[in-house]
Amino acid sequence: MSELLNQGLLITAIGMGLVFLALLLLWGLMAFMASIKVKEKSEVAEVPAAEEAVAEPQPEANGNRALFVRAAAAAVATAMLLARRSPKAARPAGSAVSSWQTSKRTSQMSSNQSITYRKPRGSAR
Amino acid sequence: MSELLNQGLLITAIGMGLVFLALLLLWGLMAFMASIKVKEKSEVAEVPAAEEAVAEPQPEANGNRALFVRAAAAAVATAMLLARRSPKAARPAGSAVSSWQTSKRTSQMSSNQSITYRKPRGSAR
Amino acid sequence: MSELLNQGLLITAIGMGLVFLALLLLWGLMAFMASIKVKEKSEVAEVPAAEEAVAEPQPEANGNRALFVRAAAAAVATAMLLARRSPKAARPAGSAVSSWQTSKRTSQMSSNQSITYRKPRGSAR
Amino acid sequence: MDFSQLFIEISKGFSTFTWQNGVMIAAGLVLIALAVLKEYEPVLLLPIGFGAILANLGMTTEHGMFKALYDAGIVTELFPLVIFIGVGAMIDFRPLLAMPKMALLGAAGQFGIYGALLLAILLGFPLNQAASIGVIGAIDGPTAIFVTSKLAPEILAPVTVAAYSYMSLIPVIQIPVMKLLTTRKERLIRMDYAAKPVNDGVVIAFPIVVTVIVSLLAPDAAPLIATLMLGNLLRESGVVERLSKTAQNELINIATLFLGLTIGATMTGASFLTGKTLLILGLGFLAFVIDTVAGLMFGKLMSVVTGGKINPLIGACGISAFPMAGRLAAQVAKEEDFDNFILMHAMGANTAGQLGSVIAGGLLLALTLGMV
Amino acid sequence: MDFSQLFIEISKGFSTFTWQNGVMIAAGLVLIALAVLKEYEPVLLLPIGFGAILANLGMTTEHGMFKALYDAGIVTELFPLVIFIGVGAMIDFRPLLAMPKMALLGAAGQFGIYGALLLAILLGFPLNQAASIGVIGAIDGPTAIFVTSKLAPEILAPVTVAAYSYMSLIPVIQIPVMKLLTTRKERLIRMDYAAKPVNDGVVIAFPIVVTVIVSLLAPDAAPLIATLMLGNLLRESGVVERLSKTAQNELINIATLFLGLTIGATMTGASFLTGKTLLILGLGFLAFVIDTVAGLMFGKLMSVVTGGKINPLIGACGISAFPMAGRLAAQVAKEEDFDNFILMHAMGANTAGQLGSVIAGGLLLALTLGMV
Amino acid sequence: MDFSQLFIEISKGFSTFTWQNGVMIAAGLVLIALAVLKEYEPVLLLPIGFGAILANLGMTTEHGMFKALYDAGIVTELFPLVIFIGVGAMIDFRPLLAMPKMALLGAAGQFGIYGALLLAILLGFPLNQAASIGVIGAIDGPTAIFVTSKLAPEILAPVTVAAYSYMSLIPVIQIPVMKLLTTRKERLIRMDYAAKPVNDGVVIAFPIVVTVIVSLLAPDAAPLIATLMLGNLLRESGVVERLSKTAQNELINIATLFLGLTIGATMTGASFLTGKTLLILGLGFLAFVIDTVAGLMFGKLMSVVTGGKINPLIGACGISAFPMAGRLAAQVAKEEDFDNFILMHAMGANTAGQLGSVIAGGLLLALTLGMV
Ligand code: NA
Ligand code: NA
Ligand code: NA
Repeated sequence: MSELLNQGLLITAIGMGLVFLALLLLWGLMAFMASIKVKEKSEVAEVPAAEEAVAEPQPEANGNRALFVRAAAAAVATAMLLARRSPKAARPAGSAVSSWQTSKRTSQMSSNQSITYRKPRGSAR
Repeated sequence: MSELLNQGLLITAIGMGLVFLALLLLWGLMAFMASIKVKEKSEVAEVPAAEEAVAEPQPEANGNRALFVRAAAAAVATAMLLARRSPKAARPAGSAVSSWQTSKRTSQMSSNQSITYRKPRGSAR
Repeated sequence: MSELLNQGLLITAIGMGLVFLALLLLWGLMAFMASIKVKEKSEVAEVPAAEEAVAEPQPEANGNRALFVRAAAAAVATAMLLARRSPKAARPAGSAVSSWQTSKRTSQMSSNQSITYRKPRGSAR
Repeated sequence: MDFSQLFIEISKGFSTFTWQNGVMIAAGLVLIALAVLKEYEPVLLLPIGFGAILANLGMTTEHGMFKALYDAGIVTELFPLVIFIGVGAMIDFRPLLAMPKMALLGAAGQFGIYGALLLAILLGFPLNQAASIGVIGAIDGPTAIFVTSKLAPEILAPVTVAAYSYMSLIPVIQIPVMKLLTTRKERLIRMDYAAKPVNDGVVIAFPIVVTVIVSLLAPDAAPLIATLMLGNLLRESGVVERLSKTAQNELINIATLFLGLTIGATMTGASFLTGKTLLILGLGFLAFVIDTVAGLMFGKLMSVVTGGKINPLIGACGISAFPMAGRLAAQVAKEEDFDNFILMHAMGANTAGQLGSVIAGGLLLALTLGMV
Repeated sequence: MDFSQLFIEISKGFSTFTWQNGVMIAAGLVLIALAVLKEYEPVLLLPIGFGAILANLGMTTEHGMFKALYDAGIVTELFPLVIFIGVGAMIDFRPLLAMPKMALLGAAGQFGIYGALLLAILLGFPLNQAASIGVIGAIDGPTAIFVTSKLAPEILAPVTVAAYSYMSLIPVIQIPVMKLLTTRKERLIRMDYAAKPVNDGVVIAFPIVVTVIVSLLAPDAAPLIATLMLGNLLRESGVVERLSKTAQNELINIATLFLGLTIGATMTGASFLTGKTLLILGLGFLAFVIDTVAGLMFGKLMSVVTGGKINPLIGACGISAFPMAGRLAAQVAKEEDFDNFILMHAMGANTAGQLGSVIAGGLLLALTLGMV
Repeated sequence: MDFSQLFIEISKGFSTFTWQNGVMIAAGLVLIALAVLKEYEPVLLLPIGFGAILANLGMTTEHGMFKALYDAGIVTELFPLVIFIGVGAMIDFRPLLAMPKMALLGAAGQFGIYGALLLAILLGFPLNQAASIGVIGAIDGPTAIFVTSKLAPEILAPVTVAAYSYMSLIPVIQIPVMKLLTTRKERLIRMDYAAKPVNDGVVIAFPIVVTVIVSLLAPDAAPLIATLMLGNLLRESGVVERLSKTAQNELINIATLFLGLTIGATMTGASFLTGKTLLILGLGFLAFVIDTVAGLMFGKLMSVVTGGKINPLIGACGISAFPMAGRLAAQVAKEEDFDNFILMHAMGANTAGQLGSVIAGGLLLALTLGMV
């Protein structure tokens, strides 16, 4: 028993020591990696454009035809946006954790869906 | 042969007897279970709301802007409904058997798609 | 070595000979099969109808209600078309090779997406 | 260098080809034609037909890809059971729960099993094979495969082919029998559907309770009923939508494709083209007919007992063949009277037939194992 | 004809049923109820519960379908590892990369492993079993299964059940401990989130670098960290969207369903209902508590060291249990002050906990193998 | 307690690491970089590269997860064959059926196989290995894996890596050769596309007929051609949409991911870093070049014979490498003359090349087995 307990204590000491060591190493590594400068990319331009198309409708539409065209455009843009979003809607719960940059603003909105004693359906693990 | 036939008749007697017994048991069980009272739930409220949005457009729209807003709303609502329905559309044939409560009304509608010598494509088994 | 080389040359001669023979056979077979007359089918009627619904809107719409109805119709038709297309959008790259009949017209359009040193994401093999 | 050896190697495709292979390839083409032109159960007939062609071009279950699939999915029973998970996730037991007396029809539709078994014994088949031939009368693919692979794997190919082929021909087989055995007056009987909503909790509890009861009554049916009910639980629980969808789509598709191919690949000319196979196909056909006749007769009996409140046509749905048999009975009733809507009752009887088939298959397995 | 033989065969479902089977079926029903009614980790608890019911109706892992699944997925380690590919494809390491110091919390949350190990030794468990009990404190299903199936497969069932059950009860376990060990003032601490965008190249390189480093440091953890990071690489590389989606959906769903069923099927009454199992469940609970306490204490330490810039609540996320623990800490902070948004920091600590758990599990495996 | 034993166990990650492992990890990184940065065949290069890294961190195909995958998917041939089902479901043979003479180009593109084989013999490789090296010239992953795993599994890793790496580098390899061997005048040749619609029945019958003919001519190619044509039949039959979709998505994705990882995991430093591997990589490169040259030359021949009605560029598509080679030739023609649209002809030749590669691979296998 005491032999076994000694072994246990040894494993504990070495095990926890190495875990802290490994994560310290990861800290250093990540600090180094994160210090690498971010290159700006401009790939995000397309979707906002489509959203503008939805938001666009101004009241001062002069004439029926113009009005109609706008309505159709808005409808199509909306449908396309939805079509584009639908695959993401199928994405599982765990992956929703990505748009961090919105931080505080999200805070207000997400407060509706309380999560304390409940997690979203079907999250797998 | 006659020994074998006797065995076969015995299997038949016992086999059919037990099958009837088992399904009688299930009958009793289901009768008991089905007698349990149904609790009403109000989860179904959301979709009809969206459908209302589609059905809403009234002719007495006063003014272009209001008209436009309605058109856009209807379009978006429709698109959302479709988006919501599309996963169900992907659902296989066998599972379409659930909205029983519509009974007679469905009868008229489903009569178009004759099924006698043909079953829907891709039903698996 | 020279024994092995002889074997290699023999394999080469027989192998290439049989490959050409097999593909000549396939040529003949395909030429025969392709000569079978095409029966006309009229299954393709539905989609163009929906597309017409989209293209329909004429400027001389008389009255707000008619206008609205048209806008809604167009929106719904568009959304339905998109919904119908969305599964095809999910189809992998390799299968895009089918609408050959559009030939030259496609040529102009597809020229934007240069493919020389790059293939579409996620094509599997 | 050995030219003759080389020539043998190159020409082995032709030299090992027999007329039996040719016949079986033709049979495979017929199955594919039924699948493509008639759309009879294409997801199964097409892979079976293609597998049969391949088996007779040398790709048997004795080596290579099909041996791997046979060992992985048939020997382990995984293919039929995984298919059952998917089927269970597609079944709605609410119509049956709303009309529990339909359960009896699910028992009546199993007489064909024993009719075929007895006939097979009379024709000289040993008991294990006779029982396997009988299970064609369960009119349920996974049940037939499961039972036959345990009792008489040597006739797995003809039994499975009979089961799936006749299942795909259900309309051709059942409609004449229906019209022959029922009067127009009987077919016109309307049935009330007391739109009694079923408690959601009951719908969730049902698959669990059925699993426990059936597994105790017929332990040999446990894997079949367990997988069927597991699928149904995934569906009805409402909390594991992603598992339910996977069971209804990817899992069942993959298992169906590979099952069909592998079953087809067991149909080599040498083993399949025997008088025995013809007898099995014939007995299987009789099993289907007996099932339908017994179901209809029981339907007529219930009609009489209830004072004409039951349309005997729904008796024909008790044979299983879910969901085709249910739709078919409703269609025949509608042809007689456009406003006669008995689909719900028919599906209730049909799901009962599904349960009855699994139970009967398990009991048959137990009884036969207890005899031999 | 031997009637008694026949009777034995037919009634074997009842004759072999023991009270232990009854108790385990009840336990299975409890797991299913937790899954359906409380929605605690339903994708796992429901299959485990159903598997437990089946095991006690005769469908054990010793024959048939569950033996096939056990051999194919547990013995080969494929089920937990495939699940890890999917989990990896769902993890976003950006919050951790933006706040690297959170990594330390992922180490602090592993004390429960060794606490439980030492207690298990004191209670008389041999070293290999004690280590397997300790790994419940990794609070990560695949890690627990991987380590236990190598060290002490004989207690795989209780260890896995403890790991997943307590993981599903995380809110019930952690919230009281959080409120007990932190002051209201501490819970009100706000944290700045320097919205430092992380280079895309770094995000892609991260999983590869972590794989190499961790595999060198703890080679026994290599399969776990490799699959987790493979999934993450599929996700972040951006060029294999179809593989990433398959990993997050079909692959993980199939593996999860079969893993749950198979683990459940190991829970036979005879093997599960022992005093040992109760001890394991109790020690597992303690492991969870010790993890949380240690994490919170380390969070308080970091709070002091940084002069109050760290909210100690995020210490509780270092235990792993991704992503529930992270959401929970954020929720508790928000309950105290509606405007206190610490979710990003919590998820950073939570992903660090995930890494820490895998590393700790691998080291535990190596150390135990080096001892025995 | 044995500290030294413990230290050995903990530090084994470093102590067993060799410089060869380092080199191979670097090679794996290069493959991943090609996949991520250049998007060269990322669905294969990324898993292969990651597998190579893992193999050199201890996760070889000799134990654990990768042994399980190797046994389940490579030894049984299931991975390449399942991939072929998916590829077949993505192929449209209509362009080829509309222009049957393109079939010949699919034969001409196979000369590289025999060129590489003869060179390998001259360099001292035994016949089975020389044939396996030759099959790199089939320029088709599943064919290369299938043939090599039967003839010379000991060089499966370099052969597969060569096949997939060069396939991903097709543009880099082919464009210079195309420009070198064709004149601008030749590249400007326009081809009429007689928009002859192909009968749907023919399109459905085609895969079946090809399966039968090729299986008789080259029985060793049967599994390859059968799975490719099965996928095509699923696609064209129109009645099994759900099977076709599953083949094109989940099935091929899962098989591709696991195939790539497993092939990568065979690339251990000790076995891969040999002079032989360098020779194999070099011979494989030559095979690609010879294929392209032979294809172009045959294209020029056809151009002359038809009186300038054939653009020789499409000869380069006969090498297989479906569908990249087809797109590439069309692109080169378009670069010369923006209005020159030869994509349909190129894809016709490319699908013929796919057929030719499978047939040539099967014949090579048969001939080599007949010799040794
Ligand atoms: Na039946
Ligand atoms: Na942990
Ligand atoms: Na080739």
